[in-house]
Amino acid sequence: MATLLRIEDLKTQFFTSRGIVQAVDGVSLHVDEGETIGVVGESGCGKTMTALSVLRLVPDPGRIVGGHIWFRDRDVTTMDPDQIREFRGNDVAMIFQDPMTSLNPVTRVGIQIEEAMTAHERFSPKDALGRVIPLLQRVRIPAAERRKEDYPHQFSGGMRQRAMIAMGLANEPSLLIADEPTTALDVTVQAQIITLLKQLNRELGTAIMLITHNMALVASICSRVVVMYAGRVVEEGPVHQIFKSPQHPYTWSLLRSVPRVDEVRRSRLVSITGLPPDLVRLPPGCKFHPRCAFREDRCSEEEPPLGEVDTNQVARCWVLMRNVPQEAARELEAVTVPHDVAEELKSMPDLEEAADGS
Amino acid sequence: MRTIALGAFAVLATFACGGNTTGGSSAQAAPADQQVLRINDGTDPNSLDPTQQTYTYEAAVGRLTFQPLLQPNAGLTDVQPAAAQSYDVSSDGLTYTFHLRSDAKWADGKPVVAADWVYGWKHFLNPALAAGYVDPFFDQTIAGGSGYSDVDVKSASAIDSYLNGLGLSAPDDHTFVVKLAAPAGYFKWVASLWVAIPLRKDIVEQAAGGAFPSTDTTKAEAWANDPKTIVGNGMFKISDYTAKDHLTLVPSSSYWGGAPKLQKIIYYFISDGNTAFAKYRTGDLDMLNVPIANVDVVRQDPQLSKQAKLYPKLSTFWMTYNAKETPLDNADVRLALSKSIDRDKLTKDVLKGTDTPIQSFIPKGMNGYDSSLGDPQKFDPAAAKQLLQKAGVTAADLSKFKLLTRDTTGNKTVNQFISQQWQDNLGANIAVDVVDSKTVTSRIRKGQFDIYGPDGWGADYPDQQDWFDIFTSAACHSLNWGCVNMPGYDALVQKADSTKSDSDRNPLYKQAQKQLIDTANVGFIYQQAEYNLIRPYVQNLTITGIDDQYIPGDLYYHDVFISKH
Amino acid sequence: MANTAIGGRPARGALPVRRLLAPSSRGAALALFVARRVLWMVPVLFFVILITFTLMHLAPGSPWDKAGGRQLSASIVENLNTRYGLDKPIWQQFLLYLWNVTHFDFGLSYQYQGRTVSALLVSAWPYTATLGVLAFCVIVPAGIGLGVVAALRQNSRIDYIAMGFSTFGASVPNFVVGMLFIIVFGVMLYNITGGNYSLPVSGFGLDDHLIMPVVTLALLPTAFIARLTRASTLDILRQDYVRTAWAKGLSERLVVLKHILKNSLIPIVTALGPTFAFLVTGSVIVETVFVIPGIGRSFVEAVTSRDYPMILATTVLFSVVVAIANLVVDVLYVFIDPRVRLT
Amino acid sequence: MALPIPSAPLVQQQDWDVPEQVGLWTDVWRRFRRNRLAVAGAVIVVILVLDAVLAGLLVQIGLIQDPIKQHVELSATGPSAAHLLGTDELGRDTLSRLMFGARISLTIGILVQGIYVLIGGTIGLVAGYAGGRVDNLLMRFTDIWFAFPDLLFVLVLVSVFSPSLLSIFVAIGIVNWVGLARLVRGQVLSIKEKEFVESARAVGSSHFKIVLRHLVPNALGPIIVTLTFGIPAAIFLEAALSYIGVGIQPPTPSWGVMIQDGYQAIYAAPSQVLFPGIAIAITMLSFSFIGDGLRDALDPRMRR
Repeated sequence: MATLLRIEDLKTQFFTSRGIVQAVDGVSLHVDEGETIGVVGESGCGKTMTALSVLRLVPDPGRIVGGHIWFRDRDVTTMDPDQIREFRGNDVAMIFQDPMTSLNPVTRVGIQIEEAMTAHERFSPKDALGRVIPLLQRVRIPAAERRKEDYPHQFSGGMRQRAMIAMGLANEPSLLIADEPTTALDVTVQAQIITLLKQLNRELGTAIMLITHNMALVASICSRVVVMYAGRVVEEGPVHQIFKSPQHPYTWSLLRSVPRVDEVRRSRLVSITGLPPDLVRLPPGCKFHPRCAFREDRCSEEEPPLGEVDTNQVARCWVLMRNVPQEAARELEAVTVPHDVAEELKSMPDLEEAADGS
Repeated sequence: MRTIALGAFAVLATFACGGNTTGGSSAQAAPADQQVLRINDGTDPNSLDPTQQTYTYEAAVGRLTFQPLLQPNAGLTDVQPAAAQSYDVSSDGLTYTFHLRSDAKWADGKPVVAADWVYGWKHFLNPALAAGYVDPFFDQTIAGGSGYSDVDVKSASAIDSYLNGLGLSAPDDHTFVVKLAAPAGYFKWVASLWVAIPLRKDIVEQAAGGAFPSTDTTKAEAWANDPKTIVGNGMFKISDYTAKDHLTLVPSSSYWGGAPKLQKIIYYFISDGNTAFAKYRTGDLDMLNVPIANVDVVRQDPQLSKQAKLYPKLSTFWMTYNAKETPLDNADVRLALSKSIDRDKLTKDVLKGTDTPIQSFIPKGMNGYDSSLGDPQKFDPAAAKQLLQKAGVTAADLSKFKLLTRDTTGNKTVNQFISQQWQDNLGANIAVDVVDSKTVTSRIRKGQFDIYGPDGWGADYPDQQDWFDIFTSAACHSLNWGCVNMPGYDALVQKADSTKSDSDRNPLYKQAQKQLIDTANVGFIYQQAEYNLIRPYVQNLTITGIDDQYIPGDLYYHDVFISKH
Repeated sequence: MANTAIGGRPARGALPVRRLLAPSSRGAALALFVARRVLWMVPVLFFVILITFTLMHLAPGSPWDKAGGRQLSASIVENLNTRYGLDKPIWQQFLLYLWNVTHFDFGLSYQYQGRTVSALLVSAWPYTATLGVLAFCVIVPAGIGLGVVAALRQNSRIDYIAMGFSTFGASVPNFVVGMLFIIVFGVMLYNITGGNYSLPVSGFGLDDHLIMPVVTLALLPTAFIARLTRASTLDILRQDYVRTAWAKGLSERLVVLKHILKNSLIPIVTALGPTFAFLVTGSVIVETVFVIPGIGRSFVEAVTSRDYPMILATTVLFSVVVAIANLVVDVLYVFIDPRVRLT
Repeated sequence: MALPIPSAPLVQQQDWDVPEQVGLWTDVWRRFRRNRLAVAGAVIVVILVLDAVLAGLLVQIGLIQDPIKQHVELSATGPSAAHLLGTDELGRDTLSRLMFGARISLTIGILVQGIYVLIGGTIGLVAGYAGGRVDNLLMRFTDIWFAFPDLLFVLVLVSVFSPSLLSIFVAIGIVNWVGLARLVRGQVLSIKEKEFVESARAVGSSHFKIVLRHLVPNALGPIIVTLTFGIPAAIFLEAALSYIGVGIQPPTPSWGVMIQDGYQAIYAAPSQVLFPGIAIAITMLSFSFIGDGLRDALDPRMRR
């Protein structure tokens, strides 16, 4: 498949009074047409900032200082304001984490969706008006023609997220970036949103970049996963390969910290000690070494490159998990995510019409 | 806000200090459309009916639209005929017969008859209207007038019987006779006041919508609310009036003395001194009274200084001491206070040389002025301290007093200087107490003050009688705010008032003035003068010491004209 | 109401019911709310009159005390009191006044004999209103415009200029600002142009007479509205839905107008209400410095000269104007922010 | 090869390792301290207050001249060697009057805002938060005070008590809180509907806590602007009242009175009007910097 989006050595920094925050420190990744990839990592690892850089929405005092973002054959970083305006919401759309605050509280939902279309000349105002209701119905919002007159505060959390998705899909973008779309929602609604995204990917062929810290979510929807830490990619590869044999200790620890409800095993969940590093004063060498249980001296001196560790799988680590003896790994025993569970999640049946609007 | 002659007291038309005339009649007149005189009158008149006007800025309008029987001559030594061709006084001095001009006409062309004068004076003397200037000039002089204040203003019959009882009559169309209750040598000046004017019965009643009972004052004044019904016997008539903005006067074609040369006089009502100054400097005003703070600016400006002139006024300012507050009842203490004010410094520096020091009562340039009397209050701090010791009064005793000050910038500046003088020269800390103007008046009427000032006076008419009645005990709490006990003063003034010939009256007045000064009834400080800017092209302006502060020469506009420029 | 379901299939089970009640019910609620608020003006005015009446008669000094010189004799004062009904007991005067006010008779002015207060105010108000409305038309665009730009370009040169201007506007009283304008655009301009042109320094006219007074009147409120808009806009700029708006690819104009401004309007509109009321009832300072024959001066003149009917009339007038202004603001709240319910 | 598993604790914390957690107020103070403008504002205010307090001392040690000593021959002059900032209409030194003027103007300008917040703030908060009949009653009460004849009230106040700073306080404070009340109410009305308030209410936190923790910070921006504009307004109100003899009595200086007196000689010495204006501008600017710094520091979103 052709590559839709290619990010090359992207650097995005924040110039604060405390010093320069290297939020995105040389990130490279790509998304193919129709593909669904997951970008995971703890909060503050730069995944959201990478996504925002794609749409050039980096808030003050941040700025993109290096690297390129190729969308098909155009470089987003060199686009002038009009090109960027045309690009946003049209070629690439983005939906955000907190549905409660992401919709304009004083304007009707229908109008907020309609204006996404009229902003780009693709639809005449009359057509735009006509598409609002089908869009709402597509995202499973009942009684669409009545609800489009409502204000955001008259919608529930899940309903607002669906409205956001409808807004994102208004111009049938090639890529939809979803920044933690389900974090603020309760579990049952989460499943509906994920199913919805999967259907849209299948029916419209819209590529999805799912940004999350929830590994289970990635397992259930994504074909490829990119693990980020301290503003850089530390491991990337096909989902089942990464889940079966994670090579970077950070990826490995992440997978060990995913609780399994259905399996009763007495085992200690592995929680990674400490917190993500301060992006102003980054440690030398591998940025994960202070929290890495398997580090060697070299790790604290020199930062490892992103090397090939398996077919289509790369990792940024001197040691790599396969070189770590089993018993060492077992000592930090954790529940593995059996491969079958991952499959089971993937094949979750389409939920029929969501019964109520909650 | 505009200060009326700094001392915030009414400067009324009064006596001469030698008129002088600007320019010469030889200059060539500018074309007719340029014969416009633009003046800042400062504040709107409260009413366009002259009988209800009490301040000079109001009279500046009244005088031009309505002409009294007589008016002061240019030299202000005597009266001269105005609406009356001549007048004669009966041997017992009780009957004044005014011979009206046969060719005198109203602005609408109708002839002025004696009955109009009777109607005008009766309108003025109607107790229900409560005109400000009736008492004491008219009700205390005209026969049958003294009952003015006892009339029940709710009953029309009581008012009518009072008005009909007045000694006013019109034997024929051109003779207007006024009978007095007692001889009054100064009545000729009373008859020259702008309030004593004729009125048209038909116009007043037509504006009121038909005859009305004399108790209905609203109807009585209805005619005064619309410039169109202001039909006077004066040189000018009002062409348009916008409240708080401007009033325009145009010549009355039917005036007996021929239409005046000026085609238009515009009175602007600018109360902010700085704005008026700017308006003059942008060529929109033809004359201006320069506020104290801008005097130096004018003096240092090459063009402006040439157009500025100082006109002394016949007004004296003083500090009033409340005799009810011991030890201010002691003459020595009052003298000490009066002698410790450096008048030269005050007039030269604070008042920028626009006023002249004075230690006596009657202003310079008026009959009765005598600077030699002023020695007792001369500036002499050492003597002042001795006087205090003699009176056994310490500076601390005086420090409990306050200097009551009206809330205008001029008053505050002068009083802070005087308070500093008393501090420097006597060690007495008499604090300046600035109070809202109305409250000041209500306090001084009730005697609730220690020292009040700067207080002052400009006579209503150029006769010493009007100056000395201020300090009689009868006037206590009304003009004589200090109520200083002056044994023999009342009798002296009473005697002087009733004698007819000047040669007999002057020595009596001089003795009264000496008593005032020696016992420091009040502390005289300065005689006022006005620093005015007048355009060079304003010709034939006759300026006297009695003109309004903002409008020099407003008595004789008939011959004024604008020359080519 | 836009037609429903062009082509799209109606959601099963939901009848294409027009929302009968919603728009009109809100209209009806609005009318009821306004009616109730107008009725509430009666008690408000009653108390305003009561307070003013009491304070007026407690204040020292009588209307007949003259600022200086010869005072009116006791008899004349007595006559005047009878003429204007001041000889009656206070409570009777109060009831009489209430009776007259309900019949729109505001009585005779003491200061300008024989002229009714309402005639004086009605003839002078157009001048003040013209000035006030023009100033308001300067304040709203300039204030809000400056505020939004300063917020969007925070800590940039334009922000500091706006901050400097608004501080100057507030720290120099308007009689000084007015006079500085007169000196510069009046006297100096006159001298520079050799006497041919200068902005008129005084008087009213529907021409260049208006420039200086309107700018002087508008300076302080514009500064205040600019800073208010900036503060309120800064709060909104940080909201997530503004980022969503950018993410949709809307133009800056649309994002600013529909998403940023609409949410930051509440404090601005709240301040604009009373500002309009003060502007329309005149500024004593601007009308004194620029000699505008409006009612601005009547407010202060009435009190300093104890012109009782004028004091009451001006106070009642302002009370009504500000009550209406605040009513309009409360109604606007509902249109600006749907979450705010009409109380 | 088998790696020795470090059973010992991990590498001890390096400073670059992990940002430490801080309490709310320490964080507010820390972020406030980093805001250069806000700190500059605070420093200026301290200087002004010190000047106001020590002005008397400065005269004694001769650093500045006596503010009420008249040199009438030098009336209304611009800056000169003898008088750095010139003299007023009675020749008194403007610099020392400016420093003494701070006493009245700062006290009035700033403390009056306290009264506004106390009366206006509370009424606005209660009206906005409670809504319904309470809001209506409070707002009608405010409408009455909008048209309150403050000039008359002051004249009566002074005829009963002698003119003093206190009468000015009461006169200004008692009337001008209405603007703030309306503003706070407007803010609270629109903010109380916001989700986080509902969630707080759902959790059952007391009304008082909700108001304090949620409503106030979010309404802070416009309130701070209103208060900073209230400072010069109060200073000029004091001057207007002093002009009609209701405030401070001459020769005590205050910035507003200096501007008013200076206005008369604006042609002769315009500097006499501008210097107090600059002093007021500096005061207002420093308080708006402090205000902005406070708002940013308190803003929950900005806190990491």
